[in-house]
Amino acid sequence: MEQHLPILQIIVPLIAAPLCLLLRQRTLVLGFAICVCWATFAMAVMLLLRVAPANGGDPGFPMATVITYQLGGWMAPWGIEYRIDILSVFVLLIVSGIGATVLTYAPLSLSREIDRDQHYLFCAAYLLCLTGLLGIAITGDLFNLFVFLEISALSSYALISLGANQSRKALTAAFQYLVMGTIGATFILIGIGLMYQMTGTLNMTDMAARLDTFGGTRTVLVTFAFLTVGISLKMALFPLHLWLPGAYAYAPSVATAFLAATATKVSVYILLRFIFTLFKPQFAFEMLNFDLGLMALAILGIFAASTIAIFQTNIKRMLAYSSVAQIGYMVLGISFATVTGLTAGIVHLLNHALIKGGLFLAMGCIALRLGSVELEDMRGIGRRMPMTMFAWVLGGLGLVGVPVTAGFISKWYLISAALEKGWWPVAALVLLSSLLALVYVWRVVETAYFDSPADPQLDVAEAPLAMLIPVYVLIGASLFFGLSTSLSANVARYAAEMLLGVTS
Amino acid sequence: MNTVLGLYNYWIVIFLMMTGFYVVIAQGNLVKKVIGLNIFQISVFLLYITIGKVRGGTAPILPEDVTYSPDGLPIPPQGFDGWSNPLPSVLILTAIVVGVATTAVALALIVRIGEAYGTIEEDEILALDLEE
Amino acid sequence: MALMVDIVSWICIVAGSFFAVVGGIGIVRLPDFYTRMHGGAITDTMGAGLILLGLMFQAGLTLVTVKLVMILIFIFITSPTSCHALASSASINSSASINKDRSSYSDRRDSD
Amino acid sequence: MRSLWAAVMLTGIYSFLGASWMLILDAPDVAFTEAAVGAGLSTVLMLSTLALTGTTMKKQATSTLLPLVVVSLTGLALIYGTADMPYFGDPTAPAHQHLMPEFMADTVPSIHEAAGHHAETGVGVDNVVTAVLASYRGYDTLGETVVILTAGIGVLLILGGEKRFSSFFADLSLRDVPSMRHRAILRVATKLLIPYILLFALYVQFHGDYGPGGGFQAGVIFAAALILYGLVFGLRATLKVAPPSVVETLVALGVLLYAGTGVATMLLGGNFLDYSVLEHPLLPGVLPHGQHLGILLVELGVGITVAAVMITIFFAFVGREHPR
Repeated sequence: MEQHLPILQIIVPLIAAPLCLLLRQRTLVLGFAICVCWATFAMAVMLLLRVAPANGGDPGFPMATVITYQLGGWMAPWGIEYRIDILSVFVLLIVSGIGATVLTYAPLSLSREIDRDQHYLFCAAYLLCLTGLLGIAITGDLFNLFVFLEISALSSYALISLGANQSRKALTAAFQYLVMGTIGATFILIGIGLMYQMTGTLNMTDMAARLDTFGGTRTVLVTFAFLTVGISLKMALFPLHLWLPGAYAYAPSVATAFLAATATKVSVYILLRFIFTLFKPQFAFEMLNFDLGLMALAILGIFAASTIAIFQTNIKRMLAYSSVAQIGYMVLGISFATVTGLTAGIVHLLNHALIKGGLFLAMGCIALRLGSVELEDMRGIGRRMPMTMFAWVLGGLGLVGVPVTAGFISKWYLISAALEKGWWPVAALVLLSSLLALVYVWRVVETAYFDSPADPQLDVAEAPLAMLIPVYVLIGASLFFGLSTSLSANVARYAAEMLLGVTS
Repeated sequence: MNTVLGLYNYWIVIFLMMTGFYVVIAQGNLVKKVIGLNIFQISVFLLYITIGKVRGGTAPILPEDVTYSPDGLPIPPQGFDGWSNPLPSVLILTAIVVGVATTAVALALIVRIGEAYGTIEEDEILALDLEE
Repeated sequence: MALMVDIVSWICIVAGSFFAVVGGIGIVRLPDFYTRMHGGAITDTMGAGLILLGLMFQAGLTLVTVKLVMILIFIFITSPTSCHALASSASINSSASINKDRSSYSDRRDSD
Repeated sequence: MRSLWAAVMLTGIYSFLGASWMLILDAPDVAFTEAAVGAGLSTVLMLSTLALTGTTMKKQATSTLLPLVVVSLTGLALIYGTADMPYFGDPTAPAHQHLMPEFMADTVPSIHEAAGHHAETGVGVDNVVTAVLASYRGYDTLGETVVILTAGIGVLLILGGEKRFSSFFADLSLRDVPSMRHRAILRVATKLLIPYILLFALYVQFHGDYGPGGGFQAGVIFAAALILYGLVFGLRATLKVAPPSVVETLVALGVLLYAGTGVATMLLGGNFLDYSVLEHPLLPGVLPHGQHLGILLVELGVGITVAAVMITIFFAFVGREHPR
């Protein structure tokens, strides 16, 4: 069975989703779904062990291991091929790990926010979303990527709309996301069609090879534009981020934590694949000066979104804007097009997923006890829910990038990449933007610890242990990766070297 | 002139696509937006099918008594020079399904929005949201 | 003989197309809902019927003709039924809209 | 255009014309699907939405300049991109030279050959579109089925499932009775038609190997028959024919049949969805084997899921009707 590991990674959650519909009984479905998620994570770990170099930490080891799997038994490029390299497996690990942790946390939060008789449907949609995201990361076929992108997108529209029990704004947010997401997907579809027309294939590796011979410059240029614009819409790159704050602010806590930590990361992964696997960096960066545009957008996005975040009163919305800013950091790392820069971008995928996932889960605890995520309702919460708020503060420090946290590692690589290229203003801007993050994190800390509670009579208890443990798993992991970089940063470095075709 | 004759079909399709795209981003009525998305997507389907057409070709469905040429390719029926490409058809079959799935979810959302806000005009919804 | 069949079939097809166009014009130009339905019905019966008949002559006695006959039968069932459904629901629900149509028709006449 | 009814109907007509165009461009399968889905199902869904939300829109007040600029730029970019394209219908275009010959000649290499094993090559299905859809790119079609499943689950989550029906029944009897008198002709005609629609659905389902058709189109037609029944005979009668819990089970079973076929091929020693390992000793020459059997099974899975999801969505929309 071991040679089937790549496909099992996808079809286990895929088959589990319809099974949820058959089981229907709430506790049964929740337990089943949680088990499936952890099994998925275990498979991702096994895949990592097969792809990662035998001698682990040694950075000099060439990364040659790529697992392929021919679906239907047909050889690529005729059939669909799964192609797992170090970058895919890194994303698989992030998505399945976050997915499993968040769902473990979910039952209590769900009972408060969603009708009980919809829980089995929620689990099915959650598993489908997980399937879609994993399927994107693992496939080597461009159209297959589109199909799984749509699976994850459709299920996330449904998940977000479930916030309607709290606020009707969730419905409009979901609709706006749907319209923008579908425009993005249609742009990608146009891009895929033009790519197929120029190369006659859909397999990404084959496509990249044939682009050299068949690439009519103007058509390929437009194709590149459509693919990047489409995926930028999906990953909420500034200024195409308009759907994100509403969607994350009003979705149920569990859905927000899962989507914020994974969906945009997978989109960044797709962007990496487009730029580096499909088109080769020489085309994107040298011919088009694409890097400068990308860098400008990234820096603008970081500052604009961080500034808007400072003025938010809804903390989930504030964190959503912070997510837009963090996407900026990842894209900034990509735009350097050097090994260090890419390492920064890729390692930030993991670090930000852990930090944001942890923060949104902590917000879910607060929503469970307070019934609100408004800043003014959170006055004095630090003394009433000390464990939850402590986790929040640790996560917030990660966002700022304080040493010892994972956020520091990302920024360290980012700044050294900038200095490597001699672009010290960029490095200075990155440092400056951290101050903005400090401001919005501090606002919450100040309110939570130094203000007196709005209503002293209101009895607010600490969040239950079943929810605190997943919060601390994610926050703890982010601290762990802040201290020990052998797993995160080294894997990211291998991935960066592979994408740039550098063998160290 | 050659260029115009060779590419006019693409241009028509592009015009249709942009009509749909315009309806999506310019219209304030949510149902109209979904209609725009539909037109946009159908036109993209047409783009794919246009790509798949081969001049003088016929649909890639082999007749029962098909014969093969020496290089293994099936010989098209009388009056045709070749076969049109089956792959775009396959991709578009999948894309049509994706499109209708999106439409269904979008319309379901519109129904809920209509119930919650009493309107499906974007600017009125925005005004109601700001009042809160 | 073959020429005769060809001529008859093309006469049918052309006549059918003519009625389809007439029906289309009727839908646009006739004054109110019920008369417009008459235009639609022409397309369905004379238009589609004659075209199908012409195609049958083209196909000769083959499986295709059997299919065309089936299409014809189904059109003869569905077309009157849908017309009936339209007319009855119009007479039940929306007498207002018919009046409105009438008034707009008289407006148009006045302005002509 | 102020009337949304008219806009929806025109969209349906556009979709139908698009389908005709596709037919001319040698894509009968796609045209068939587009006509059934775009012109049929989408229109029905949009009309039922309009019935719930109102049929007129107000005059557009916002500025249209920015959208116009965006759209023009996008369109110009695309037209610029056509400059290096192969001409329309050019048989020497890379798309028709690279993978297509092997698809047409049915000589796509499989891993069995690559491993040196002797194996029957090819799919052996006359409709090459079906061969590519269900076998060469069968995994995409599994994804497509899952998309449909996702849409069904999404609509159930958004509009609420069968629980809504219990409250709905209270005033249902009131609404059904007066309209029945006027529906005598409709009911007779519907009863006459439905068996043929179902027969046609089955034909399309199992004839996909030889001509245009397949599970997706068949599922839509099947659902259309039931929706017609629901429109004419009322929701209560339809719920008796197809109880929502049964339909929901079928939604899951269709996907499971598809994915289960893949798992079966894995257990029999092939890769996921490698139908060539599906051999069995029963009735050789009568029951299909290998690729044929696999395609039959997965198309059936697609058909079941599509029909069940469409019916679920229809129920969800109709069950939502305002009691005004």
